[in-house]
Parts: sequence; structure tokens; C-alpha cells
Amino acid sequence: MLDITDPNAFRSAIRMWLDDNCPVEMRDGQNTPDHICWGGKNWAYESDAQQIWLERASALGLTVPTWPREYGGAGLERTREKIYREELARINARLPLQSFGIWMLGPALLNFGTHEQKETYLPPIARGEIRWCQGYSEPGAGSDLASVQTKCEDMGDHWLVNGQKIWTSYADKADAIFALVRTDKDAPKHKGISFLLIDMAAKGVSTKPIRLISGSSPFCETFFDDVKVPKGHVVGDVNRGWDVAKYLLTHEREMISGGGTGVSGGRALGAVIADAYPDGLTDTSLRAQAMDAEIDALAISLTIDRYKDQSLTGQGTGHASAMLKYMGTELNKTRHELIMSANGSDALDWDAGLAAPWLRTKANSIEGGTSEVMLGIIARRVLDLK
Amino acid sequence: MLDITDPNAFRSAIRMWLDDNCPVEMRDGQNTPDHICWGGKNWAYESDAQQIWLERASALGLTVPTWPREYGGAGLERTREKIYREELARINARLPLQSFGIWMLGPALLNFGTHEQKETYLPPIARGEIRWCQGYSEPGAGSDLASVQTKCEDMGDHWLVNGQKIWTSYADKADAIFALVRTDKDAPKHKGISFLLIDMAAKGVSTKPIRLISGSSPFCETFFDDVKVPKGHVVGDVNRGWDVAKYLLTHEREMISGGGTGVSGGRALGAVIADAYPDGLTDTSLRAQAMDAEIDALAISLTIDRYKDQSLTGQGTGHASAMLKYMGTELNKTRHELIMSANGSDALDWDAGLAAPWLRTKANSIEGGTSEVMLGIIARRVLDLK
Amino acid sequence: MAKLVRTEEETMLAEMARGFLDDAAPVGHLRKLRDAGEIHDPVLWTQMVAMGWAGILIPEDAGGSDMGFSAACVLAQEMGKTLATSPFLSTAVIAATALRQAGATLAMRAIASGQSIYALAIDEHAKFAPENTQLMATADGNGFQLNGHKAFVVDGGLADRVLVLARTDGGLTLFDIAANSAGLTTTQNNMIDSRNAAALSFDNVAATGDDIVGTINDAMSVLQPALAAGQAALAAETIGLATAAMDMTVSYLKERSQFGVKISSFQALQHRAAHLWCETEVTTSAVLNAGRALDENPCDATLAVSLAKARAIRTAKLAVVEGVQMHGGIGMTDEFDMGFYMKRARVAAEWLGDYGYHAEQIARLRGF
Amino acid sequence: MAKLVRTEEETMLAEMARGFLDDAAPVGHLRKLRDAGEIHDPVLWTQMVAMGWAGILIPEDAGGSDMGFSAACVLAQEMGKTLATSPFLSTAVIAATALRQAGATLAMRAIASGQSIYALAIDEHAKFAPENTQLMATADGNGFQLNGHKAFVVDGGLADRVLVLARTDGGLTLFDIAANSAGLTTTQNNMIDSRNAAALSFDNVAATGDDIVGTINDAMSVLQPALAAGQAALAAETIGLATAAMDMTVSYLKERSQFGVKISSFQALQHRAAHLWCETEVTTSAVLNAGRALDENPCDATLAVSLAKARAIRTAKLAVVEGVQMHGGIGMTDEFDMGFYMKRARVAAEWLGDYGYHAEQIARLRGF
Repeated sequence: MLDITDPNAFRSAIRMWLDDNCPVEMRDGQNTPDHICWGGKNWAYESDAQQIWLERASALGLTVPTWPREYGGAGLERTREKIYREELARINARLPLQSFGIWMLGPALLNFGTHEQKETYLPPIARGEIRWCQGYSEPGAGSDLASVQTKCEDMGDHWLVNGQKIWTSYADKADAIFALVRTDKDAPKHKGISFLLIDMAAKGVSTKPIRLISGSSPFCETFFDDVKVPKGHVVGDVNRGWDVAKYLLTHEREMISGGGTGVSGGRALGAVIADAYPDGLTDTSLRAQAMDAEIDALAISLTIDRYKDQSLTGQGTGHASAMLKYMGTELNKTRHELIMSANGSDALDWDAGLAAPWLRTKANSIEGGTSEVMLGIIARRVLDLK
Repeated sequence: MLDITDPNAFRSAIRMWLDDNCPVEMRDGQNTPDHICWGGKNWAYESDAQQIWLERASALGLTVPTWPREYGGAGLERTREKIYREELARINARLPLQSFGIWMLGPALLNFGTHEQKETYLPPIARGEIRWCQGYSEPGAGSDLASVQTKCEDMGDHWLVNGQKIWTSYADKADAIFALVRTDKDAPKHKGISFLLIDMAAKGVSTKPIRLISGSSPFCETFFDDVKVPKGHVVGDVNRGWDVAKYLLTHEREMISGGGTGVSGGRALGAVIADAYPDGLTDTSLRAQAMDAEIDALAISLTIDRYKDQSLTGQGTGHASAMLKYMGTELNKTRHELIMSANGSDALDWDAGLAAPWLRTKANSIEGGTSEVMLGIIARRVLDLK
Repeated sequence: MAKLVRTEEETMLAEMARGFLDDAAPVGHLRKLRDAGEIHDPVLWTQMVAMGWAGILIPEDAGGSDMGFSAACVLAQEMGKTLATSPFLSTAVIAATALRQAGATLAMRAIASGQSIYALAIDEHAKFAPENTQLMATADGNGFQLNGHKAFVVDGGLADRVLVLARTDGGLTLFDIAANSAGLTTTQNNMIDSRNAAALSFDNVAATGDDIVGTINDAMSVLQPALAAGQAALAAETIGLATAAMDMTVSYLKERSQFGVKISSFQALQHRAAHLWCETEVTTSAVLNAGRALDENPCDATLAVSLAKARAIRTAKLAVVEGVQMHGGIGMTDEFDMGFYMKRARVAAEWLGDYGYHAEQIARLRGF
Repeated sequence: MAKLVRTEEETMLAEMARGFLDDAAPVGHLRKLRDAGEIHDPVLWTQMVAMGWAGILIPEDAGGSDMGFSAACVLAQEMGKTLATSPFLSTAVIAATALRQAGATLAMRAIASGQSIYALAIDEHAKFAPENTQLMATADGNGFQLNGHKAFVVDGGLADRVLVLARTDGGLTLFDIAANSAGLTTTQNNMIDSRNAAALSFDNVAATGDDIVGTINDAMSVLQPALAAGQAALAAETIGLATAAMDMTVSYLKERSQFGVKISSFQALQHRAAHLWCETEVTTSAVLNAGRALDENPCDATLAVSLAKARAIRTAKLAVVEGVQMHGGIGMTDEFDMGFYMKRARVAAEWLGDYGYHAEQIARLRGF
């Protein structure tokens, strides 16, 4: 099936394959964090169907459709990947696997890894056998990701890591972490950083969950206390880890920005309002704000489509990811403010389930590069203001 | 009457005096630029009543109620001044005289002038005999008022002035100008400026009106070409003119900021909307924006009152003028946008008289210190952010 | 009207309150209550009563200090700064004003002495809309039977007595009933701001004519000023919390370095902080004015009160949103106090009428 | 749906148009017309006709090039950038679409050949509200008598023919009448954007059944797609002017020094400029999408078209307000072009439905 190049024929083949292979229970469109299949050594499948779906998809490389087949992918170029995703959406299928390995480490390895690293790390990611987490931020660094303090000393036959990371999502559940560490403390800030792979089970690694204003969170603090790491675990050149990190930040931004449109993830604001006010929303102020937000949501969603279409036609999209990250996350905050308002005092009870997502959106414009950082990037790189 | 210190007795006396002395034609509340009595050598009175009103008020010093009596004022302290203004407002009286001399040069002279300068210049201002204009800005300087290039050379027995000013309101109608000039080109920017009084009839002074996007304007460019000025015409110390200028900027801001509240000057937005939509404004978006703006207008108006009350009780108001300038002018822009919207296509005709004021408001947040400058002042001086 | 500057008496009251609250009820106090699963600190309230706060709107002959609405707003504003949690608004402001309008001396005395804690049961749905009250008080012999439900009854879980707005034959009537009346079921809500609110269910709850506050079918003449007082005090609390959140943020900007410089040097942040300060200044005037207008005539202060409430909601929202954003990641952690401010601001935005409600009042009074 | 990227053909069309307009109709051209008291440049329009722009939405067998709505929006967007003034929207977009829906080949041929300039007479009051049309077309023998007035008829002062929306016995009917018909009085307005609009007064203006566009009492089936096309093209023109105003502003920030440094180094201005750029990017998508939706089905593109129009109004307003403010004093002078952009943006914001109108359409279609 993966060898079919004609788009229409490929679509038919995928459709048939999905018919046969995607379990009915996995066709409920549930791609929220609670229902994601993250994989990993200690993964507890939600259901047999979840396990079967992962096995069948990964057997064909369809957990990572664009990765080369030799590394566990399906080797699809963008046109056929899009068809595959459209067919998944058509039957409302869950994604068979999602992970930081797929979103971030994989792309980093594909671009910067050695052949051996790719062979070692990519297939287990594709099969959902190893769950990775990301270790960039450090306490007190904030937007200044390059201010890495975690010390990584060259001990001849191994690296010795000491330091602390913060905002490592699911560090307490991950099997391994890809982290930025400082391998040269005398070099200029951006020049002494390396991109290191560390086993979370290694001696000296510990984690502590972070409670957010929205309640418990997947975030952790992660501590490295004299952790030994094999020499070969650096991705890219030693002291050039910032290049890898920069490349990945773009990916992260694209992930976060989709939230506000009501297309990827949340429901459209219009629908939420219509539910809360079956006879029509008459409050002038709230209705006007909801209109504005709905207009923005629709237009931002079209912009995501436009950029995708531009990529497909080979046109660059400039610093589109910074723009979408900024506009998408700001909209998402507005949208949840309005959902809270629309539900009035009903929403003020934690048990109504609206407050935690509302509070959580406040982090959207901070994580993965703050709105201020995004505006700075656009000002400098798009508008050449400096 | 001016010797009565008891507030209630003073109020009765003023009320009686106004009854007897303020001509009925001057009780129409028309304090718009078209109806202001500016005074000056070439002043053409709108009516006999305008002239009589000026003469009667200035005879008692009531054109400049707080100035000392020896300089043509009425010597009222704030409490009685407020009573006088309240009584003027009660009968809807026009102000007998308004001018840059009253608003700006007078306060500057009172603070920085010599006794001789005060005696020479203040009484003619109070009587409306000399009309002054202000020469601060220069082409290309923008918010950086201290970047004064107009050259003022010490020629022993006189100053020699060469250079150009811009945004000099009514320069073509004024008898004299108070201007910032550079008397020391080698000193640091703020240290080589002097505050100079120049006769507009002097040889070498010329003006050219500026057309704005809102139409013809009172603004001019003013040119100085080898203009000779007597040595005694510097206010304050030579090279310390920036102190005078800074002091006056505060006054200017207070003048401009009142515009948006619908209290001083324009009509309240609510009244404008009610006129345009006698059956109620149902457009959700416009109505919501009008509500927001009306709320802001009322609250800013109360803030002006609060600061006045604070001054009366001797409490400082910090950098209140920067705040009111910023909030007032931004609101005024919003207010006129809404007036344009409320009147739809009717407002798009110049002859409807709405477009020129709308466009003119766009300058409010530029003149007298831009909104950005105001925010910078507040950040530094109030919040100590640097 | 009185001057829009705090009197010396008010300034002293504010300083006293600040001293007490910083010590007895800082944000950490609310955090401790929350972590302990508590919604109320009776000791704190007893201290407030002892200082005369419970009786601030009650005549001296009923045991109060009768200091007026502006003074009550001064206290509320200080309480907002530290997010002090107490039944002050429900009891000392709203209930006391309603009972005073009705001349209910005994009930007022119970408030002033700390004997009674009151809650106001008015909302029935997600939005404030007293005129849509459906809870029925059906005449039954010499008394009434109350049936229906109430939502978002602030302090409903700790009150001894409840003021209930009910529909009677010829209009709306306000009843003053015991919280433990037979047939009255109270369900605690799990509120985001860690304070107390409850849902109340009325199943044939008995009331007598003596339980009516004011006159039958004319609830609004006692309730309207009480609501106005509550709204003004809540606006004061809200501007208090907004300025405190702003102060925390401005301090943080001065402490924090990034990219090798203090983030207070970033112009974009400076301008946003300055804008926020301007907004708080303007709202402060509106709040002060609401107190003054109520002191002048509590039955004719709607414009002033709605203006204060609307501005306070908007300003506090800006303050907490900018607060979290400018703090960055740590602003999002529960360990940091900003989240408490954000949650309280959200609750205050809904209680006693949201922004849209008050904006409508203003538009109506301004003729459009 | 077709891709949200310009096709090669569209890109070429845009480049061609840009080359032509930069040369033949830069902002200075509008300024010259204004200073000369002119509202129209017949030579410019003749050139546009010669390039096939008048017939861009007209079938080939009626002399047009039939390039579709997206292509028309491409042209409008370029015209917006230089504020080119021509009857393109009224004639080549709105009238051509209405006449095409009605199969009026002769009339379309007259447009494509440049023989006819059309204006649409639809508004009667300050706001766009076709359904409230009061102008009466009373049956009179075999024909009709038109009585009433129309306001804000864009290009009404230079049009040969006018499409008039009138109320007939059973609904609304669209008439195509000569601008010089007896009883039709045209009053030029003194428009702020220096383009042409007029008030029309109808005093027993005669029309026949042949003058009806489409079917009697069913104006909307021909007019609705024509309005949608006009709204989309106007949105395109508006985003064109917004991006041009932004580009001027960004260039100015890089040129201008103050306090000894380039003002482009001020972070607060950088962030505002970046925000503006983001807004233009998002609106550009909505405009592109409106053209695509019209090409797919001009009778079912309301959501896409209103979205484009609403976003374009908001974005252009931001662009010109920020443009004047960031230019400082010189932005306020007539000598500088920014004022022309601000004025055009204001007119575009009102024509064919303002922000509130289109926002309502969207809310309705989104179910709230």
C-alpha cells in the first residue's frame, strides 16, 4: 500500500486499510491528553483496542508516516501524508501514538543525528516502546532558554551531569529525556550547549511534580545529581546543541498554537455559546466579544490551512510558526475567558470542569516561547526592526 | 469683592457680579476654538459683547484669576478660583479670554521670570492685548523636544536667531512667540537650551500654515532668518531653558487630556449615540464599544475631579498629568471613532462636520508628548521601572 | 458631593486595616485554609467583629459604628489586597444594609455583635438577574411555604441566617430565615477561589410574616440599596486585589533578570505596566465615587456603583492576566500567589452582576 | 476547495496589476485628482478596461475574460495598495455579477467594453440594510414609477447606469436604469476619501419590465451574490491598503531616529508592529478564502465573505491608526500619504456593511 504513488489510488488503499485495521473503539475522535496513547516501557493501555491500533499502525510505520521506512516510518511525502491524515479524520480515528519522541526528538535526530543514533532511537519511538520527555527550561531562565546552567563535564569515558530542569512534561512517566546541558562554561552563552540523551532510570535522576494554578499538572522538576551518561549520547556536535534546540522550538510552537482555533482540540466558541444560551445570547458585551473571538478563530484556522497549502506548493512560510504561536495562544486565552463568562457562576465551581482548562490556557502564551518572544522574533526576522 | 475670603459670601458676590457684568450673549457656553476670545493686537472681536466681557473681566483680573493682582490677576487661591469657575459654568458663561499666554507663558514667567519680566509681560496677557504662540518642536525632532537645533548666538548686545520651528499653533496670528533655542551647541543636549521671547513682527520672522489630514489647521511652520532679539528676553537662566520647558509640558498635557471625557469640550458619547439612534442602538458590536467608552469617559472624568480635590487638600498627584494625557487622548480617539461609526455613511461627507474632528483627534496622542512618551514617564517616575 | 479624596478618618481606617490584615490575613492565610480544606476562619471573623467591622454600616443604637459606605469600601479594598476571606460583604455590608432599610434593629444588633452571619440567596441561574426570581413563597395560613432553589449563595455554607428573595403573589419579597430551617438543604460548592458559596434547595421551608424584611411584595426597596452597597464594596475589594497584583508584578519586573538585564528595562513591558497603572488609577476614582454616592443616597447610586463595578472587573482582569504573563512560568505555579488573585478576580467578576450587566445599567442611565 | 495559495496565474495577474498601478495610479494620482477637484479619471478607467479588468467577471461570450472572483479580489487588493480610484468595484464586480446572475448579456457586454459605468443604489440611511428598502416601485400601466431616495451611492456621480433596489408589491426588485432618467436627481457628496459617492432622489422615475434585473419581487437572488462579490473585493482592497500602510510605517520606523537611536529599536514599537503584521497575515487568509468560496458557489459564500470583510475592517483600522501614531506629527500632515489611507479605510469600513453587520452574520451562521 505504501508503494502506491497515485494520490487517488493511495486514498482508496488507506481507506480500505483503515476500515479493516482501525478498531471501532478508536474511532471516537478522542485525542485529548487523557486519551492519548503515549507509549513507553510502563505504558498501561487504556484498552485492548488501543494496543491493537498501535501495533497495527506501527507495523506499517503509520505512527510516524513521514519518517523513512528504515527508521520505522512509512516514508510518505507530504501529499500522501495529508491524504492519510484526512482519512484518519474522516472516520474520526484517534492517532495511534503521540509522544515527544515523535514531535521533537525524532525530527531532531533525523536532522542532526548520526546514522547509528537514528537506527538506535527512532524505531523504538515509532513503535511506542520508549517514552521521551524534554529538558530545556531551567529555574530562573524563563524565556532565555540559552541560559543553560546544568553542568555536563567530560570525564573521558562518560559525561557527568549535575543540575536541574523545570517544566519537563511527564518527566515522572518518561523513560528518557533529551536535554540541553552546558558542556563549555567559558564559551559565549549559545556556543557551549550540547543536546544530550539521558536515561531517566540512570542513578542520580529524580523528579518532582509541579502543581499549577489550574491544579495538578504533567510538569515536573527534574534533578540530575552526578548522573553518568555515555559519550555517544550527544546529538549533533558537542557545544552546538543550540542549533538543535532552535530547530525544535519551531516544532513546539506549531504544536501549541493550534489550541485556540477550536479546530485542533477544543470546541468552537460559537458552539459553546450556543449551548449555554439556547435562546440566543443577548448580553451585549459578552456577545460582542464572542463575535470578535469567533471571527479570529475562523481566520486563524484559515491561516493554518493557508500555511499548510503554501508548504505543499513549496512556498516558504517565513516565520509563520511564531505568528501562529502568538495569535493562537492569545486567542485561546480569550476563548477560555469567554467560556468562563458565558457560563457565569456555574463555571466558578472546580467540579464544572471549566476553570482548570481556563487557568491552564494562561500558560499557553508562556510555554514554548512567550508571546513577547514571538513578537520579538517577528519584529526582527520578518520586519527587520532592530 | 476679591477681598471676601468666606467661601459662601464670595460665591454670592461673584454670582451677583456675573449677573450684572457677563453679557447675555456670552452665556451660550461656546468655548470651542471658533468662539474663543484669543485677544492680541489684531484681534477682531466676534461681537461687542465679547469685547465688553473681556474688558469687564480683565479689569478685575478675572481673565487670570489665580495670578497675583500686581500682575493683572485677581489673586484668588484655589478654593475661591474653583467657586468662580463653578459660577461661570452655572450660567454657562464663556471664558472671557483664553490664550497660550494664560496657559503657558504666564505660569512660566510666574515661576522663572524676573520681577521686571513679570511686570512687562503679564498684564498685557491678562488684558488680552498681546497674543503669544509656542515654539518648541522642530522638524524631525518629534518627541525628542530637547533636540533643539534653532541657533541663538550671543552677539554681545543682542541674540541672533536662525532656525525653524514646526507645530506653532496660530503663529500666523500671534504677536510674539516663546521659543526654545540652542544657546550652547557644545553642551549636553538638555544643558544648552534657552527659553526666549521673540517678537513675531521682528525682521526675519516668517510663517507658513500646515495643512493636516483633517483639513486646514492652526499649525504653522515658523522660520527665523537672522532675527535680532534683545538680551533681556531670556526667561530663566541662559542654557537652563529646559527646566522651564519641562515645567510647561505638564501644563500642556493637562490642557489636552480633558478632551475625551465629554465633560470639558465635546459632548458625552452616550448623548451622541442616543441622538443617532433614538430607538436605541441595537448593533451589538458598536453598542458594546460605546458602553466601554462611556464607562471610561465617566471614570476618567471622575479621576480629573479626584486629582483636583487632591490638589485642593494639598496632596500631591504624582505624575497625574501624564496619566490623564495618555488616558484622555486615547479615549478621545476611541470616542470619535465611535461617533463616526454611529453615524455610518452620513459621517463620510466632509460637510457633515464629523470627519474633521475625528481626524484631528488622531493628533491628540502625538501633540504635547506622545502616548508612548507618557507611558515611559509613568513607567520610570511612578513605577520606577528602568 | 463630598470630596473624591479619602478623609483623614478613612486614611486612618485603611492603615489600621492594612496593619491588621497583613498580620492576621495575608494571602498565606487563605492558602492555609484551602490546604486544610476550610472555607472560613471563625477566629479571624471574631477579631473583625471586635474591631467593629461587622457593625460599620449599623446605627450606633443597634450596636454599630455607623461609619458609612465609603468606610465600608475602604475596608473591602484593604481586604482585597490580601485576599482576606470573611463574611464581611454578605453580612456587614449587604445584609446590614437591607436590614437597616427595614429597621430590623434586633437582626442588626446580632450582626454587629458577631452573633449572626448572613448570606444573600438571590441568584437562581448562572447570571445575576434578581427580577427573574422563580423561588415561590406561597401563602399558607398565617405564613408562607418557600419552594425552589438558589445558586451561588456566597457564604451560604457558613451563614446562620439567609436573606432569600422569593416571588410572592404581588411581586418579590425578601425573607430572613434561619439557615438550619427544616426543608432547607445546603450544598457546598467547590469554589475556585477557595471561599465559600453554596447551592440552596427549598422544600416547603416555612416562614412567617415576621420573617419578611421590609414590606411584602416590595423587596426591592430594601434590597436595591443593599445590592448597591454590596456591589460597591465588591468593586472596592476588586480594585484592592488588582492593585496588589500589579504591585507584585511591578516588583517582580525589578527583581528579575533575563538575557543579562533586568526585565524592567524592556520597553514593551514598561508600557504595559504603565498602562495597567493608569487603569488602576482611573478605577480607584470610580470606586471612591461609588462610596460617596452611596453615602449621599443609597437609593440613587446606581450609575456610580455600576461604574465602579464595571471598571473594577475590567481592571482586575487586566491586572491578573498581565500578572501571570509577566511573571512567566512561575506565575503559573500554585506555589506563587498570583493564581489566587486570578481566581478571586474571576469570582468577583460574576458576583452581584458581571461586566455586561453593569455596562447595560450604565448605557440605560446614559440614554442609549 | 481550491488551495489557499495564489495560483501562478493569480500571482502573475497581481504582478502585472502592481506594475501598472504603481505607474498609472499611485497615491499621488488620487492626490492630484483631489487637488483638481476631480472624482474620476476616465483615462485610467479606459486603460483598465483595455487590460480586461472591467470584464474579469463577465463570460467570454459577452466580451469578458471570466477569470473569477479570486482574480477580481487580486486586482482589488492591488488597487487598495495604491488607493487607485476607479469604478472597478461598482461596475466590474457588483453590477457585472448581478447582471450575470440575470443573464443580461447586452448589459454585461457594455461593461466589458467600457461603454457603461454602473453604480449600485441600495442604502437609504446611514447603515447598510437592504431589507429595509423603502424606495417604492409602483406598478403603472406596463411599467413602474420609482419614488424615494438612495444614500451613499458609490460612483453615483459618474455612473451611466444605476442598479436600484426598490420595493414592489410582493417584495424587492432590482432595476437597471439610466443615470440620466427623467426625475432622477443626483447630488454629489463631498467624500472624505476624495472618491465619488452621491445621494439619489427619485421623483416618478419611469422604468419598464425590461429594466428589471432578474425576476420581479426576487431581487435578492441576483443581488445577494453581487453583494457578496462586492464585499469580498472590498475586503481585498481593504487588506491591500492595510498592508501598504503597514509597509510605509515599518519603513519609517527604520529610517527615523529619535533620542539618538533608530526608533525601530524601541521594543514597544517593535511589538506593536509585529502584532499588526500578524493581524494582516490572518486577514490575508480570510480574504483569499472569500475569493475561493465565491468561485465555488457565489450564492453560498456568506460566512467566508463576512469573515473577510469583518477582519479587513478591523485590520485596516489598526494599520492606519498605528500608522499615524508611529509616524508622529508628520503622519498628521496632509503632505504625507497616511491620511489618505486612513480616510479610505473609514469609507471601506462602512460600504456594503460595517463590522457589526458582518459580525452579526457570522454569529448567526455560527449558531449564536
